[in-house]
Amino acid sequence: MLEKIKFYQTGSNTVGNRLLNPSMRAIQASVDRPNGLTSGHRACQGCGEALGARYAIDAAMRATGGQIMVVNATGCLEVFSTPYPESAWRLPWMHSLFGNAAAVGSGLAAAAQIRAQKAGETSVPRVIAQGGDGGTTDIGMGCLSGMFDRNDDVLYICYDNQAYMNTGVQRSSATPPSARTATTMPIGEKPGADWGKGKDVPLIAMAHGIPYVATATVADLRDLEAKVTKAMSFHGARYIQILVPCPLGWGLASNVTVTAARLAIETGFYPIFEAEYGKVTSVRKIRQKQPVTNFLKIQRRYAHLLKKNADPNTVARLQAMCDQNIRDFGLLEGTDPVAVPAAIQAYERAETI
Amino acid sequence: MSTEQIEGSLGVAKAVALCHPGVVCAYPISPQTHIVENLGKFVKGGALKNCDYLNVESEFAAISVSIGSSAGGLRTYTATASQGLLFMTEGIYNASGLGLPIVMTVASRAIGGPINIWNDHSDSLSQRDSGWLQLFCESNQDALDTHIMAFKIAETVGLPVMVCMDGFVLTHAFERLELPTQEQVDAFLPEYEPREYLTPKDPVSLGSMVGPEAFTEVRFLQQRKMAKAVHVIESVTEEYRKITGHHSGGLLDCYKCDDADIKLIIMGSTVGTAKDEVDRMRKAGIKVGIISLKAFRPFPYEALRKAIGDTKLVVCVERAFSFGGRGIICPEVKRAMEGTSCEVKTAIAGLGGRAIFGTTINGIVKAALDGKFKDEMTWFDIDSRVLNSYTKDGEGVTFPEGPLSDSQLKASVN
Amino acid sequence: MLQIRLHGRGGQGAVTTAEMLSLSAFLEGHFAQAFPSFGSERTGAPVVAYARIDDQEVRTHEPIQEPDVVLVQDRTLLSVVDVFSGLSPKGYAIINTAEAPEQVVPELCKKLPKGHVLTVPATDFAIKAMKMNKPGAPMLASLAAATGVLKLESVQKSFQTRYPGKVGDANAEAAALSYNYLKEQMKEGK
Amino acid sequence: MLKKSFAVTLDPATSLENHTGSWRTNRPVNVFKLPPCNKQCPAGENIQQWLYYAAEGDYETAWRLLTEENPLPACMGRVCYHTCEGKCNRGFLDESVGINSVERFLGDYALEHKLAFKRPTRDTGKKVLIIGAGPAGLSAAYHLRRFGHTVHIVEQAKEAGGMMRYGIPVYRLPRNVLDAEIKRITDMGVTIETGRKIEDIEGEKKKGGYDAVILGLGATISSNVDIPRGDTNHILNALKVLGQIETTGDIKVARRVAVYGGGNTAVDVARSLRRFGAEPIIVYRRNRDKMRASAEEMDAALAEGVQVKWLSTITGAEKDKLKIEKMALDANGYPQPTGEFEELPADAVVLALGQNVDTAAIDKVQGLKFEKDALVVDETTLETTVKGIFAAGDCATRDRTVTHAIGMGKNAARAVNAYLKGSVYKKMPKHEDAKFEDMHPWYYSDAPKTVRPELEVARRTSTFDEVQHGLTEENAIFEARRCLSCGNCMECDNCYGVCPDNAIVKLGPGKGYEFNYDYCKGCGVCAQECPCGHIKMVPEKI
Repeated sequence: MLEKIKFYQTGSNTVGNRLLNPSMRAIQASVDRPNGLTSGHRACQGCGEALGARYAIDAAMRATGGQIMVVNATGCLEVFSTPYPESAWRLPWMHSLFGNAAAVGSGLAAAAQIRAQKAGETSVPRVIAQGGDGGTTDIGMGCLSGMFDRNDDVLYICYDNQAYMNTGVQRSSATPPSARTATTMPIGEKPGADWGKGKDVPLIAMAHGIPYVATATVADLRDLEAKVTKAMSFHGARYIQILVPCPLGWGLASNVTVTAARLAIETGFYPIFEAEYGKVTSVRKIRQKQPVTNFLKIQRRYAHLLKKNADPNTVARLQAMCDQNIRDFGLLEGTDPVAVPAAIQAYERAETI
Repeated sequence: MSTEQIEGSLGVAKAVALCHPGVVCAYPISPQTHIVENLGKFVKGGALKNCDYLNVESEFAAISVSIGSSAGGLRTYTATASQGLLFMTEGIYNASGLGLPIVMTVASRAIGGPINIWNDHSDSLSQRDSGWLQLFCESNQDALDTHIMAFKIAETVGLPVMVCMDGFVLTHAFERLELPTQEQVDAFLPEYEPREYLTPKDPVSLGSMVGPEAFTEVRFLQQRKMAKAVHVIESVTEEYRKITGHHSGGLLDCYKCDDADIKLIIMGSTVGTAKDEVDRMRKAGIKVGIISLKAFRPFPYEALRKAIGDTKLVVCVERAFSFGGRGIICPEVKRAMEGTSCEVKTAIAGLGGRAIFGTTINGIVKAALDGKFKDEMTWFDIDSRVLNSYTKDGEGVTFPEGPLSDSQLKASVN
Repeated sequence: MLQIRLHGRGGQGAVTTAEMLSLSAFLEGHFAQAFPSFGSERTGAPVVAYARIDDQEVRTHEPIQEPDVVLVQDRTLLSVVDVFSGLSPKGYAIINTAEAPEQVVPELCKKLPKGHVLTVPATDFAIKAMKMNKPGAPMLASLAAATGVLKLESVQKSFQTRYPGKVGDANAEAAALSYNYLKEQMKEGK
Repeated sequence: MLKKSFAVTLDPATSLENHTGSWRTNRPVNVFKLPPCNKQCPAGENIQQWLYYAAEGDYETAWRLLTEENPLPACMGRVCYHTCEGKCNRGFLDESVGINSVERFLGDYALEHKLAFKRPTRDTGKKVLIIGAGPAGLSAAYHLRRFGHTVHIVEQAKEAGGMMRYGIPVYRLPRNVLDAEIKRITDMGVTIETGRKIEDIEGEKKKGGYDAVILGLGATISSNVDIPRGDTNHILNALKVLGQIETTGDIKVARRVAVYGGGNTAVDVARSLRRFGAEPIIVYRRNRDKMRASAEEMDAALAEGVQVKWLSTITGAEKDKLKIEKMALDANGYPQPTGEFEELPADAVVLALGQNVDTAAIDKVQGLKFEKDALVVDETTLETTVKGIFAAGDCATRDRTVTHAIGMGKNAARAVNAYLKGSVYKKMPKHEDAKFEDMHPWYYSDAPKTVRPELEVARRTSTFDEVQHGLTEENAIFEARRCLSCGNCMECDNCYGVCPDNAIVKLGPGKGYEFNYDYCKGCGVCAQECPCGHIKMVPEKI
């Protein structure tokens, strides 16, 4: 994926690294980066989604010479970027509904193709459909699956912040177990989101056999940019799911958005990998393995797990979930992913019934 | 101009193909399927060039793909009916809000439950307030021509158009149809020039969130487009008629209205059946006329008022109604006739595929002339035996043989 | 205006028969209309289709309650459906069977003018010509033979237009068999 | 042009009208922190800054920045005990940066490429006399010359260099290196007069018309201790031994030599004698932990076969053996006699117990205070108790290392410069410390394992044995790139990249970044993700 870089102080872990040759620096390091999502948007302080969206869109714009059009599902990103009379987007962008971004993307991609065909143009603008986890894994699932089924030339990006943040932090099918949301309060015998529930949309996407599926986070910019760039080298349906921590929904200090995402990687909580035509092709290895508690303790949505009287088994269960990811995806150096990684909480389902 | 004996659906498909849409996208639902099947065949077989046909997974996706392709600057067509239309609803409102000139056939059909695949107008009229133009067709020739006009109207006004044709009754009927030539259509309908569309050449953000500070104004401007549409429908119809010689489209169409003592207001395929009956009644000396209401949205208040003139009795034959309310067309007609002494009534008939016969029309007219329309709304062609089989045992309520008036209905619950 | 009602079973092509009927009439310069009784019936279930022929535009879209002609594509329907309901006293009935009308529908034979109830082994002709139980073309041909509202050539051409090639030709052949059969029967005054 | 619909369609990037900076309650600011290496360096080198350029391969700029503070990098790269490395924050991650080896590389690079110091653009006409051409004197001379003053050094020894020449063995500092670096100073116009000892400091000042004097006399007299002894056993002092090696290039003491003392000089002597075939054994009162000598030097000595007798004092010496009393450390770590004795076979003893200042000339100056073996000087200005006479190096401190001397020489020069302008030298206030806790070490890459052992070797060779080569360029740049840039920007673009509001402006190479407070919402992600701890969030004023 990335060229192995000789020791350069921070290697490719930082955005720029002046010691690297400019072509090896992140797109975000460039003074003339596209800034597809520009300043003045109304995202919360430290918004991971705003960051993830700019990273991804800029990378796609760079990969296509600016020939990108975006369809945005309803959600935070849409609301904070385009409240009348100001838009924060610098590229052709549209919003239709909550659950139809993938289908609108299909239509837009068809339009771009036919228009170019009619005009005799060889360059066809490419389409990105994007939304949050609610708009993707729940209400948008039908349209998403349909777009995958038809293998339409759309890159779908899910900015996964693991709950419905726009409406006030309610549970989605991407909400991890035990997490506090407004609809899974940390009360009662089983506080937080239920175990044995949830959807593993990257694996679902892979099961469609589409050309490219990847996960990424805002904590590894170079990896994210490489994946978006790679995605744009394919035609057909593609899916990238980017973990974008939400200070509001996760109960994070506004400054630790990126740190939280990094801990999600380093604990194995969020496996980062890519797959082509339904098969895992590469895995981003953990650099400095950490216990899941390091990830949990900076988030108020998990505060109930770390209180004095909390059930220690729950943290152990979360650790087991991470360990499962680490094993199945081969997240440690020197290990390989299994052929078919288990979907998130697959083992829990057997136990909760 | 070619004349063919073909199914209405095929006629519409050929008409749509003559308009050269860039994207056709639909999800199977009866009775709309034959239209898009034929279009799919045209695309696949190469007869319809520069067009993408997308098989989608739901009506929601169908309208969404259409929104995308229309926003992408292509002439876009889709079709649906009944539950499918309802499944689209969110996208229906969105498409009009975005001002996308999509043309969609609604092969009108009842809405379940109970599930019912047959024709009435409850699906299309449920979208009355969706911001789409709604044009009703009385025959397959009308439907064919209206689709061609619909693209021009939609693109001129900047709003989407629903072409409502009665499911099965029209879509599945084989009739003699005159198709305009490609040259005629090309002369009438130029290559689509989108008012605004998504392109990297001129990037805009389409579909912003508009708050209280401007939402009313957005709506006012949308309503203004509707007002403009009244004129556009008229002028486009005139132009189309001039080119083809067909007598289709328009805001409304009058049949033997000049000296009528009573006028029926009817939408859709019932108009043809009623025309035959009117001829028979006229022979019997009953002076009855028909106003075929073509445009339901925008509602042609002025044209209708003129068409009714000083007729004192008007009955709307309605194939849908508003639960807990009354007819849907009737109140609009009353608005048109406000300040006059014209009586406007509703006759409910033809729900869920119950056939409207000439005799049904005859019965309505006679009942009206006999002063039997005491209430605003009366249920015609209702089978009291079926009702009583349920209410008699359960509640001890029996209904006399139909028609049944609104007050009879109300009395039955006292 | 001539109103024709067709009875058949799902899969036997009753709707197509009605369509071809209208097409045949169209080819002869008439205005015609054909439409099915819209149901959700599946293969084997009784189905009804309608056709109208006129010399001016057919405007009505009501189902046909008082047909001038009833075509019964499957005689087994006789015991299940009131196929002759509303049939005009001067109307025609054509039934797909090898048996004589008096044996099949003796009551009807009494009601209608002589020679207005006809039977034709349409299925046999269809199977002979096409190896398929699609009795539409022979039925329409028998209508043509019996009433003269259509020409055999129009019936043949309608099928050949709709199904260019072998299938159309086979239908045309079955139509001819039926037409000639009935003409022969009528000559014999049976 | 598109016919845009009202409100539903918006023009691109119109959000720039919306100044979200008004949301901010905390603002990010750049802080410039004092890295621990810089803080530790007795010569006051801006280590981090020259490593920054060395990491880019811009060795000349790195060398020029280095020599802003220290004119003798090739020497220092060899003889400095680099306590900076002990404070290096990278030590918390893996191992500290090999600062000293890079310094040597830069020094050698400059020699190889014949880089010269810039001569002053103008002469002030002021004259300064420096007594002693050791590291303090040379450093002071260099800095004064840079200020444009006329500098004359008088050195009592035959050649300039002081302890660098007469105290440090040649295997640690080849004389051609020393000569070359001294010559570079004289090339600036500094004059050095050798082989003359000044007895009358004030007279010399007056006679020569000097506006100021800096005393860089050094500590040239070995400390002595009275050891009861028989006639035949050799008892020598360390400076004599090292001096003889320097002047004659040879020495013959004995086979079995006890070197008495625990400082760097003891180790130098032992290692030097080892090179002449002797079997030296260091005798020291305390243990290894308490030893003042550099650990690396000691390791090298042990590796070379030097032996050590810990917790021992020499109480008597006979022809071929020494009487040793065993010591024990008390609660405060001081050695206490135990009354237990043993014998140690030895043919000679070299005393390496420290050096004292030669006070002959000092005593003659009225009012020149001398206490505890050092001139009394103002802590900041290094001015002695006599106006216009300043002091630097071993004669004015108990912290007697070359590096320290160079730092003092620089300070004295600055103070003299101020004095010559009629003002008083004040030290610049220091930045706050760059602490490891304020940094984000995750971002720093691990050194690839393939290179690491090579580096280890390189690091050792740089400070040990001159027979071995110095750092290769590859290793030097590698080492420089290990610098974490504690507390100061290294232009990694992290802040620029991670800002969710694009509120950071990248100014271009070498220019750093600027906060765009019009849009900055004050989330603090930039501060959190700055690897160096260069950004701080401060509350907005209400």
